[in-house]
Amino acid sequence: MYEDKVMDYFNNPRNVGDIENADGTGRIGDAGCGDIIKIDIKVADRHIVDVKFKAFGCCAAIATSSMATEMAKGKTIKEGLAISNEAVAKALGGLPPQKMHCSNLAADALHEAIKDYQKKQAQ
Amino acid sequence: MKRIYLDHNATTSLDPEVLKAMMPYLTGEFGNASSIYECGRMAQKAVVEAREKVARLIGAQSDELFFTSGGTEADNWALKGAAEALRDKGNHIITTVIEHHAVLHTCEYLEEQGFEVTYLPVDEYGLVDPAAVEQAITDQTIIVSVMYANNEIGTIEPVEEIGKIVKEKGILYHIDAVQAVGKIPVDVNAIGVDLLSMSAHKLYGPKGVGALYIRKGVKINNLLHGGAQERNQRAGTENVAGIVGFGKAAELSCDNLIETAERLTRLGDRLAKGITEKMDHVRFNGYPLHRLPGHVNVSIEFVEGEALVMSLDMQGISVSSGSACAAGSADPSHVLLAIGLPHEIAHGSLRMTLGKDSTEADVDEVLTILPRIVEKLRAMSPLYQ
Amino acid sequence: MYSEKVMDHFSHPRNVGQIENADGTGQVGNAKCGDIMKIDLKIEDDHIVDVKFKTFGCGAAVATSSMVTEMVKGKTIEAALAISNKAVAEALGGLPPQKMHCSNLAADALHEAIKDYQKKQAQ
Amino acid sequence: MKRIYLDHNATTPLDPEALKVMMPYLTEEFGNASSIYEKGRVTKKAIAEAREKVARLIGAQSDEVFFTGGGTEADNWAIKGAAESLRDKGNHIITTVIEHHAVLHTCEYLKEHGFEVTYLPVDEYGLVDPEAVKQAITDQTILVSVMYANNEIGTIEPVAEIGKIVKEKNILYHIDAVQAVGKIPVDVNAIGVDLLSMSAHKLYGPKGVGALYIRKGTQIKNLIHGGAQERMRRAGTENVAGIVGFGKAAELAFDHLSETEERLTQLRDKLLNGMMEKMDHVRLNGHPIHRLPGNVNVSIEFIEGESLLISLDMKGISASSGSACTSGSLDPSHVLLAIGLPHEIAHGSLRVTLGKENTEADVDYLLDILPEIVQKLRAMSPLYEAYLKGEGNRV
Repeated sequence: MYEDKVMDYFNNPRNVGDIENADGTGRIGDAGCGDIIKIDIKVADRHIVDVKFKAFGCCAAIATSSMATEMAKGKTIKEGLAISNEAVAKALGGLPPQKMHCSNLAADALHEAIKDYQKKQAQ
Repeated sequence: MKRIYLDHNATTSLDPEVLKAMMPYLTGEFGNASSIYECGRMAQKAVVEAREKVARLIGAQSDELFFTSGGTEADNWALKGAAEALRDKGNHIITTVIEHHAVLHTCEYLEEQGFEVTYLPVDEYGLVDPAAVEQAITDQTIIVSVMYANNEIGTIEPVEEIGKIVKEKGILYHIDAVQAVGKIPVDVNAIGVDLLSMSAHKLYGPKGVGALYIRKGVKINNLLHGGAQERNQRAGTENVAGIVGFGKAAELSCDNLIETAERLTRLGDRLAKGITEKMDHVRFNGYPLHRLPGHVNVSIEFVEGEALVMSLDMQGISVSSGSACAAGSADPSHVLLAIGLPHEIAHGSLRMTLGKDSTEADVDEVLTILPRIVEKLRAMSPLYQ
Repeated sequence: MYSEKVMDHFSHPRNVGQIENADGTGQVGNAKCGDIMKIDLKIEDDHIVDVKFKTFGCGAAVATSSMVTEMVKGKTIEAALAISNKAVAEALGGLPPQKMHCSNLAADALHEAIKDYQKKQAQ
Repeated sequence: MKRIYLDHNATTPLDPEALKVMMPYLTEEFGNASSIYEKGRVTKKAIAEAREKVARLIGAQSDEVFFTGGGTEADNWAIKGAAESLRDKGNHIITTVIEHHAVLHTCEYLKEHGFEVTYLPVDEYGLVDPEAVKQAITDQTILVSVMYANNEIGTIEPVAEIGKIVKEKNILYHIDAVQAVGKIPVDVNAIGVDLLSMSAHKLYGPKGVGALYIRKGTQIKNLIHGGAQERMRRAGTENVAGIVGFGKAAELAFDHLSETEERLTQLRDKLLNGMMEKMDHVRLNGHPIHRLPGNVNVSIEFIEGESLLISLDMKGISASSGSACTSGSLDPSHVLLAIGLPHEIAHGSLRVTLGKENTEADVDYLLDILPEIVQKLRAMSPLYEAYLKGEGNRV
């Protein structure tokens, strides 16, 4: 059902955890299938220097969150926003069709975190 | 890696003795049971013997037993056949919210055909209230269909009490006994049931064969039309090897039913006790006093079911979950929602169903592995903070 | 499907044939399932001294005709008339239920043959 | 005593290679194909592979093949499902008088539920006239169901021609191909069929499993409701071992189709000619050319089918007959009556259907013992006696 890469990111997820007083936090929940993903980011001179995630969800939800954080780490804000759901799925070697919707929240959560950071900057 | 199979409600392994009984009909004895020459008569004889064994398992007579391609077909035939045959008497059907989809989706189909269906609620243990059945009955009621035991939470329903009520009102009584037959004593006459569905692959028999018990004198329309097989009530060439396997499985279950039930009840209690001791924020689903032997359904907070199932799978343990993803649907199990679990708790449910080959070592292995996995998943869970 | 006795009477039928200018002939046909039976009788001082049969029909039809001729040979007219379909089937160790109706013509054919004889006597 | 099986239209022996691939799924690989853990994924994959093999045998795509509990269920599903989903467009169904009971009794069931059914006649060979199909079509017609080849007399129907006619009027087209698939080339796209029924135990696969081909885009109501199996169109735990056996049987049939077809056609013609030479008052039923390889159906006058079968059975030969007694009903085969045979001639029919394991020696053996048996039964037959005396007329 799942590609080996997905199982790897599910089994040993990268960047699990929270960041004390993170610069931005994104939290996305899918009422339908019940997955919930939270991403915290630390930003220094426009670069995402640290990113952590927490996920309540199926393997795909956990694997995509883990992959999204790995893809975002060290990138600029602009590059972070450019990371799409498809890119995350592709980086994992693809996802079963029925998993695309409920597990592609990771990129959305990342974008939420970045928007949260930008809003705080604007104040 | 030693595999531990704890999902016997999904399906069971084919008992080697059952396979042995089937082999002749997968090799030399391939005759069509309707043919009159020798190998046809051999096949016919084998079907007759198997019919007797399956009938004995539920206290029925041989000619009240009709073979089908499985439990789902038996449920479809019972409900559609009865509804059609009794249409002029009324159009109301009573069932419950926690029935298997084979019953629920068939009832929804019948609603599209102009029937009214009442889906009775269940209490927090998944028990149907016989009084509720009585209140729901109207002069239009033609069928009451209540499952013998629930496949997800293992609760055994008060089928005998319901039987008395339904009998008094002269209404046709169907029971989906797919999860009960072979695991606990089932006696169609003690319950006073008219139609009862069974499935071979739940009691160590082959997939692709089941049966519908139809009490003598009860008339329902056919689901499958065509040849004269099964006394003109279920057309189609008989699946001889499958039927023979079902017969042998029924015989084996009949012989060791009580002691297996007792052993599995003890094993199940051991598993449940171990889980309570080793993990917090857990809650057991289903009726503790009257449940299927070796059936444990537990909701583990802050973690999602599919992730649990996959993690256990990687450690060689096969279980199932009521979570949406596991069920391949958008919603978690309708049964867990029906007994009042909130969505995310329902998502975090785990069903472990032991079988006749399960051992204490299996249970202990699970009790060492499961807590570690839950801990790891909770560490990742935003809900756990 | 069939008992040993039926198979025996089917594979070695007794009294097959016809009798030239028989004293009584009975032919019974069942349009429904297509079996046809003919029995010829030779009668001397109220006894059936010879009996032959011809049958177009299934295994049971052949066996019952053969059995009835065996049961009646040497008997008086009266005794022959008393032979019922059930008696023939019992003598054969029973018949499958679906075979009772279309194959019990033998006794009827016998009774027809006797009536034919009695009619000829009356002229 | 050596047994010779000559009734392959009734059922066929399970091919040992099919049994071999089934064995793992009758032993350790018992997982439910809907389960998400590894044991379930293994069986799910096996089903996908089998589906591909069955699809290839009829030139279909994998996702157009839906597994069922057998050919009869496939026929019921196709016809009832189509009728129900097209009810608002019309209520007229066209089929033929020689269809298998799975189609005929299903149509009778629909007649009780407000549908009109036209049963097209057949000619003396059992052939349906495409023109007759055309004439029978009305604006109420929603379904045409014609069998690919007849199970009793072996006649192969002009399904492609009929397909063109039905397509022009864009009416749904179903074919009961239970007797054709695996024996002669079947290509759903060449025929332009929308629904096609198959049964594994007719092509050396296991009993208890079949399939319905549903052309992409064709919508028919489900027959069996419940779980989400077979992409929500046929509920019920998959019969994994049966499906895998069906897949292997389909693969073997696909690989050896033409050579088996040719060999059985030769054997068939040798048997038929031998019968005509060695016995008189014998007539062939069904079309001499457009007929299934290996199918011989003859009427042998003055004798009754069941007694013929029992005699053959005692000599080790399994065959079948259209006589009432064998079909378990009072009437002789509706197919033989439909091609115009009088009752008693129909009663005296013999169907011999050769299979891939039959040899020339089997045919010779039958040709050896059959005349003797016929002679013995004719000696006991009042009809033959009447014929010899010139009394009875031969009708």
